[in-house]
Amino acid sequence: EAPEGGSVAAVENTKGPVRIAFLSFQNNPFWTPVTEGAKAANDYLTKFDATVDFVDLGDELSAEAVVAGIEGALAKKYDGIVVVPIFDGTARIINEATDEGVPVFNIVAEGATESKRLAFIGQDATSAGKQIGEYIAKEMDGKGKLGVITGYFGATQHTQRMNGAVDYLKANFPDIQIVGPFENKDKAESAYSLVQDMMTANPDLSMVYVTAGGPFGAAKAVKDLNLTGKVGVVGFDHTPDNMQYLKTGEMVGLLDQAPYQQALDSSVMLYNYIVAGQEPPAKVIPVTGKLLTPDDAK
Amino acid sequence: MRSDSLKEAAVPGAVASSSPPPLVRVRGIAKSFSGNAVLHSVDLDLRAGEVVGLLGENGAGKSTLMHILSGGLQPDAGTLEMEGAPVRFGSVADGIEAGVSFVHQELSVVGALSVAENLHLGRMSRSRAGLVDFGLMEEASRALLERVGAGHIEPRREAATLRAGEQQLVEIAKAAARKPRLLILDEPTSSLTPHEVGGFFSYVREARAAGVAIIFITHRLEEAMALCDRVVVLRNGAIVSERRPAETSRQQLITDMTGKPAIYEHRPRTINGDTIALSMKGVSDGRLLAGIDLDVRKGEIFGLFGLVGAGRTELLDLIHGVHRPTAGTISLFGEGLCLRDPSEAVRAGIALVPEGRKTAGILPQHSVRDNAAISSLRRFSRGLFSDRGGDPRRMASYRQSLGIRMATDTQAISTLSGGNQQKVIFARALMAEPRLLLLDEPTHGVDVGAKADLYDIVTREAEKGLTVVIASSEVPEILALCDRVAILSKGRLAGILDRAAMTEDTILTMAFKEH
Amino acid sequence: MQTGVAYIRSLGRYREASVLAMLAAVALYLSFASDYFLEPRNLLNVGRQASVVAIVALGQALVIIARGIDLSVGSVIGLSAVVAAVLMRDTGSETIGLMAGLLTGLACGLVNGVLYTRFRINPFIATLGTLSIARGIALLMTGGIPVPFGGLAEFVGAGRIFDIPVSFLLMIVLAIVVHVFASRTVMGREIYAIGDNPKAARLAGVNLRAIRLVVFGLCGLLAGLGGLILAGNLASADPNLGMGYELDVIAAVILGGTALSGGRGSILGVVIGALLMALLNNAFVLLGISAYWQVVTKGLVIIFAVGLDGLQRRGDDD
Amino acid sequence: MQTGVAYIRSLGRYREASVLAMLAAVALYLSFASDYFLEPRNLLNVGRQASVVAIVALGQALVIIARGIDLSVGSVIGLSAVVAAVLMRDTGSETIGLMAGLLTGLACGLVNGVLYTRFRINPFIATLGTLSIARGIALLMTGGIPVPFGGLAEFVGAGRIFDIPVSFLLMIVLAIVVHVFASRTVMGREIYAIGDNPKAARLAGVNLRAIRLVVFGLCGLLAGLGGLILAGNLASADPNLGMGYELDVIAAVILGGTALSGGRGSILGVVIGALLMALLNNAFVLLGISAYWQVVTKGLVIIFAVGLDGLQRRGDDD
Ligand SMILES: Nc1ncnc2c1ncn2[C@@H]1O[C@H](COP(=O)(O)OP(=O)(O)OP(=O)(O)O)[C@@H](O)[C@H]1O
Ligand SMILES: Nc1ncnc2c1ncn2[C@@H]1O[C@H](COP(=O)(O)OP(=O)(O)OP(=O)(O)O)[C@@H](O)[C@H]1O
Ligand SMILES: [Mg+2]
Ligand SMILES: [Mg+2]
Repeated sequence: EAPEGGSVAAVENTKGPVRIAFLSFQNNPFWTPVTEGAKAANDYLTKFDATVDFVDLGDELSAEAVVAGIEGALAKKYDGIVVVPIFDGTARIINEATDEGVPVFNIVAEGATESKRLAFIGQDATSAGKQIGEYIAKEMDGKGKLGVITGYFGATQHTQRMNGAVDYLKANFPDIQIVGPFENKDKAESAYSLVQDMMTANPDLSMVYVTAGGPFGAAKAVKDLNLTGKVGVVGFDHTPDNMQYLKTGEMVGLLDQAPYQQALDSSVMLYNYIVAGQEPPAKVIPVTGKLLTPDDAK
Repeated sequence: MRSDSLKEAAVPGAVASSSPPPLVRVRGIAKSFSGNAVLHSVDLDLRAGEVVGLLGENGAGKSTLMHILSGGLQPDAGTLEMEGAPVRFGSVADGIEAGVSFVHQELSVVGALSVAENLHLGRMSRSRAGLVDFGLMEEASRALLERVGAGHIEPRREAATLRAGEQQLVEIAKAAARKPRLLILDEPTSSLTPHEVGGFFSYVREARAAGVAIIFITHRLEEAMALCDRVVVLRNGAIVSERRPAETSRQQLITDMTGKPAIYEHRPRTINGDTIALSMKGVSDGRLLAGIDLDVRKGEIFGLFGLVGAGRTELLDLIHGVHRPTAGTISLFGEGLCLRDPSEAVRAGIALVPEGRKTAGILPQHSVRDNAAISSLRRFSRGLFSDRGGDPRRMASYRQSLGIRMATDTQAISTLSGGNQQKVIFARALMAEPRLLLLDEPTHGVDVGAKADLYDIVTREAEKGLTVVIASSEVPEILALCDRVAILSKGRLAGILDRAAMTEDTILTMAFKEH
Repeated sequence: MQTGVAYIRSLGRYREASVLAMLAAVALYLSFASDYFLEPRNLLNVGRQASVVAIVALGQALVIIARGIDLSVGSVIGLSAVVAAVLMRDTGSETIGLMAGLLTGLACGLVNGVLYTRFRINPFIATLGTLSIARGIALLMTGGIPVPFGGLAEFVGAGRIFDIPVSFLLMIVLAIVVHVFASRTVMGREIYAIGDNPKAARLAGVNLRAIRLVVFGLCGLLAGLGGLILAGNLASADPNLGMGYELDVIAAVILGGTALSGGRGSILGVVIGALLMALLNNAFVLLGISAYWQVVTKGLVIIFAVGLDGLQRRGDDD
Repeated sequence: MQTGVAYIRSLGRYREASVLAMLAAVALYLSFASDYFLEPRNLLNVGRQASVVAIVALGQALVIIARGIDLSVGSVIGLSAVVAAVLMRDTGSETIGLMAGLLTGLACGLVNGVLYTRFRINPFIATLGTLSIARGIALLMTGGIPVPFGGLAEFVGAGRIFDIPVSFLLMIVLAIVVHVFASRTVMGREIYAIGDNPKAARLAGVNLRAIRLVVFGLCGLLAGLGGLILAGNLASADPNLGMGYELDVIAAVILGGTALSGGRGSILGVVIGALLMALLNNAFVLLGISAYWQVVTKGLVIIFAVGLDGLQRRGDDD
């Protein structure tokens, strides 16, 4: 039977001890459920003579850190690797590991380049953007001004989330006017200032979309400008800061990526592959995020 | 000349048992740096109300001894007493506390602060609000500057904008402000004008009258003779003589210092041919210099004299490519020079010994050897590679011929005595084997013995065909060296004198002439 | 007429003049290009946006004038905010929380000072070390999860008095205080002295160690205050707060005409530098400059702001 | 025996000695704490991971020795990679792509040099400006989307010769070349001279402008090469590649004993500094240290590495 919060059950271990490296970052609350999912996988799989070692790649997200982490895991001779590759540029090392007989399971996000990873479980950033775009269009009644704040210009995931929404809106709702995008470098304080300035230049702005870090900064600005109810913020991840403004109404939509489930399921599927050669159900296992609205928060 | 060393004929009163103990008694002070003994067992007594001149060659250990007296360095052996009681200065602050004020050989004003702030650094006055009382400080500064004969310096001026001589006066005033009991002056006059020296002398006399003990270090023997009650000569880290100025002579002091009598007179020489080495026609810099016309012959030693700010440095800078003339032409051996940078000057065969050793001369973190080599790296290179292997050999030969005193040529140049640093800069210029050598106040801080050496070298090189232009503020130096001298006054050429017409009088008269 | 020109010329002597000119030029351009720019409310927003960088830059300026550098300010911002928020949450007392936040900043600064003066570690490396350590402690204290932060801090960070942002008022008051400190107190003058010529200052009896310690301590304290304002503004103390701030802060200081080699610099210039950077971000939004051109423009403005100064000041330095 | 001790003492005179000691200590600890550390494969991984930082740091060291600083290296890494990848894609020629990448690096460096020497803009500000501009251009060229990058660059970035990573070999070769350049050539020695006392060096006939230009140009060129290696390793040229690298690179240089005030520094030290930082990251992965403790540990190691040196070298500076 599958562990709580997961959807896949482990098969019997006939191979002897199995060691899985779980490579992930830790720099903001997004990672907390990922870490917890990995821990839960470890607890669950211990009964099957398998361990899941959580390896921290540090607090600075970069492709190089991922490469160094996988190199380290290979040096330590793990039987399989779960990794958060996030960026373009990790395909080569993933292929190398696979060729050495160490299967790699990607979660959360992966680069655009095709790799020989066992499977990918996660959210497709472009469709997540589109999902938010649909919600925005509904909330805005198909017209008005939308401010866009993105994390880092040029960060693939941020760009895909942004374009997923913006392209959808441009194609289907020509009456929605886009303001921006502006870069907040994942900083809440920068989102705050950007919203202030956007409201100055566009008093008729009705919604703000923050693609990456710090949406709650935008929500706080809306609150401080006494625009609660007039301007709504949409963004990603059900972290406590963000959730708080969902309750008070500045935040009108929050999409999540089911990180806990991703971490847990990927570990178990990888284990099943290692001990029994059981392939995951698909090469790409999509996670449809849950879009929370103020109604859910009540 | 009588043999009247005070060591032999005791100073009247010095040993009289009834007299109080001297203000400072130095006994058996020794100091070495990494095994290299600089001072051996120095004994010295300093009485209140007495000016003691301290003479010695470069590197004799004068500054080192003064650092020990003021707490900046700790002796390896020996004792200090003040008024009969033993003292130990663990730091400069202890020395200041005990009433020792030290004007350092190297200028150390803080350029970013005003003159008034410099004078009060470390002890600024506060108003009742706890803020600096600039009014009070400026007033006090005016009085202090007045005392050292520098009343013309505005206390509010930023110290970085002062000339070297003015900075030196500010430092003297700063020492005076601390109401010292022992005042140490390490080559305070090296960049003062004769007029400023006068003001400084009257301050020293006034301080002496007020009962301050004063040590005065200088390489200008006339100054020592004129100002001091007693002259002490330090040689190779030991005191070799104590004399009263009235009872001795320059020659005697020079012999004490160097162990040999040095000659300070013109070295006769023949100039071969009439080739014009350097020619300037109507040169102006758009700031100060205007319409300079000069011809210097090959092998000639050509002097540039003028009062402070007359434009000598600026003229040499123009020749060296530091700045570009705004009008006129400069040519070297008939070829027009259009230099954009000193590097081009060096390539064209011009070398400069600049004014201001610390700011413009030395590379402080580099070794002596590397300091000397820097101008001639390209000359001795093999392709892109520099001839590091040959550096020690070249250095050794200049060390020998210039008499540079140091432990090894790999020590940092900043650990050398001031005069020896200057000789290294000289070695640098000569090593580049220039056709034209520019010297800007080349013997600042150089002892008489070494001066004579440098004069010999310059003369020798000129004899071999090197053309030399030397800017100097010391008339004796001009007289000792130059075949001709151009006198500058406020950026213009006041006249050119040849050997026959050169006397102290004619030179100074021209320099003071207004136009 | 003559004197007017001469006066403007004489202004050119001050290094901050060229940045001020740039600030004026951008502001002038904006006042034509955007209807909203000159609205008091927008101007006040710009002031608020500049305030944290400016406040932290005040301390940084003192450090740089004294010939040091403090790379840890960004992390100290984060750590101070976290300590304040955690203590406020756990003790329930705002006073204890805020005091603890400020003291944390001060303590970090003093640690930097001690590493420099006692252990003789180059300040660049010492503060690079504390940058990492402070960030790590903030992360450890919170497990990486932001702590809610409200009350007085929120008022300071986001509140307004007669429509004027409190943090902007605070910045002005602090700028005046630090200006007076730097230019009129004994210690202030000694800071310039040790930055310009440490050896001469020491020989004159200035206590180098004590002053360096004070300067780093002050910088830490102001960074701590910056952290409280920033977290107060967001009503949330994130352990990652202030990450990367050091570069903005140092840039504001240097833009304002302070020499990285010590001894020179004005507090007024620092404020102008911070304002210029905030104004640029404001301009991007008001003018709706397209994404990537924002990045390019920022670089160009920075270079021009200082380039003006360099061009007129020929042959000064070496 | 005596001479052995004396020899070790004499080693202490070199500033890089204490970082080397730290490197040895960490390595020794790791060889006990982890079974995998001493495996050749792991050691070579460490070498590869250090290589880009080390290569870029070689150029940065020259800049810092000449009393400059180059903050733009991170962005230049990104821009060079992007230019190379775009040109390779559009022309289909590897050679053109790679050459263009290197030339881009060189050009960025020369721009920095010209801003400094001709426009007299403080290098800190000038390179802060180009940091922004170069990143903006990289974003504009790619529309923010990474460009695939393969072929020879991938071999250089990720390939191995007899199991030894090519980029590590390249680093060793370049370190030797730069070491010889710095210590044995005319220009190398002149770089030290202008860093020590620019005015004196100039009067002694060193062409300040030319050398500064060369030094910045070299630094840009090496950053460009670093960009090619990094993008090659990842087989993808991201416009954000190298973001934030400047701090790592400068830290490696300073850790290796180069003085930020110029005139002093060794190339060997730079390599040791870069290796120490890569070793730390390797240690974190091998030992499975938690992210937050990684951050703390990193700071502590940096401080200790330099603190050892500071403690024994009392009273040197002012
Ligand atoms: N810190 C040091 N390390 C090594 N040697 C030193 C140091 N300080 C001074 N010396 C050496 O001590 C000797 C005496 O130097 P000092 O500066 O006392 O000479 P001086 O008599 O003042 O000469 P000058 O007239 O040139 O100023 C010199 O040979 C110098 O190289
Ligand atoms: N680079 C410069 N910029 C502005 N003024 C200068 C510059 N160089 C020199 N001056 C000024 O030009 C005048 C002439 O200076 P210069 O140094 O040539 O005189 P000098 O005859 O060598 O006298 P001394 O060296 O004894 O001061 C001085 O008033 C000086 O302040
Ligand atoms: Mg001396
Ligand atoms: Mg002169």
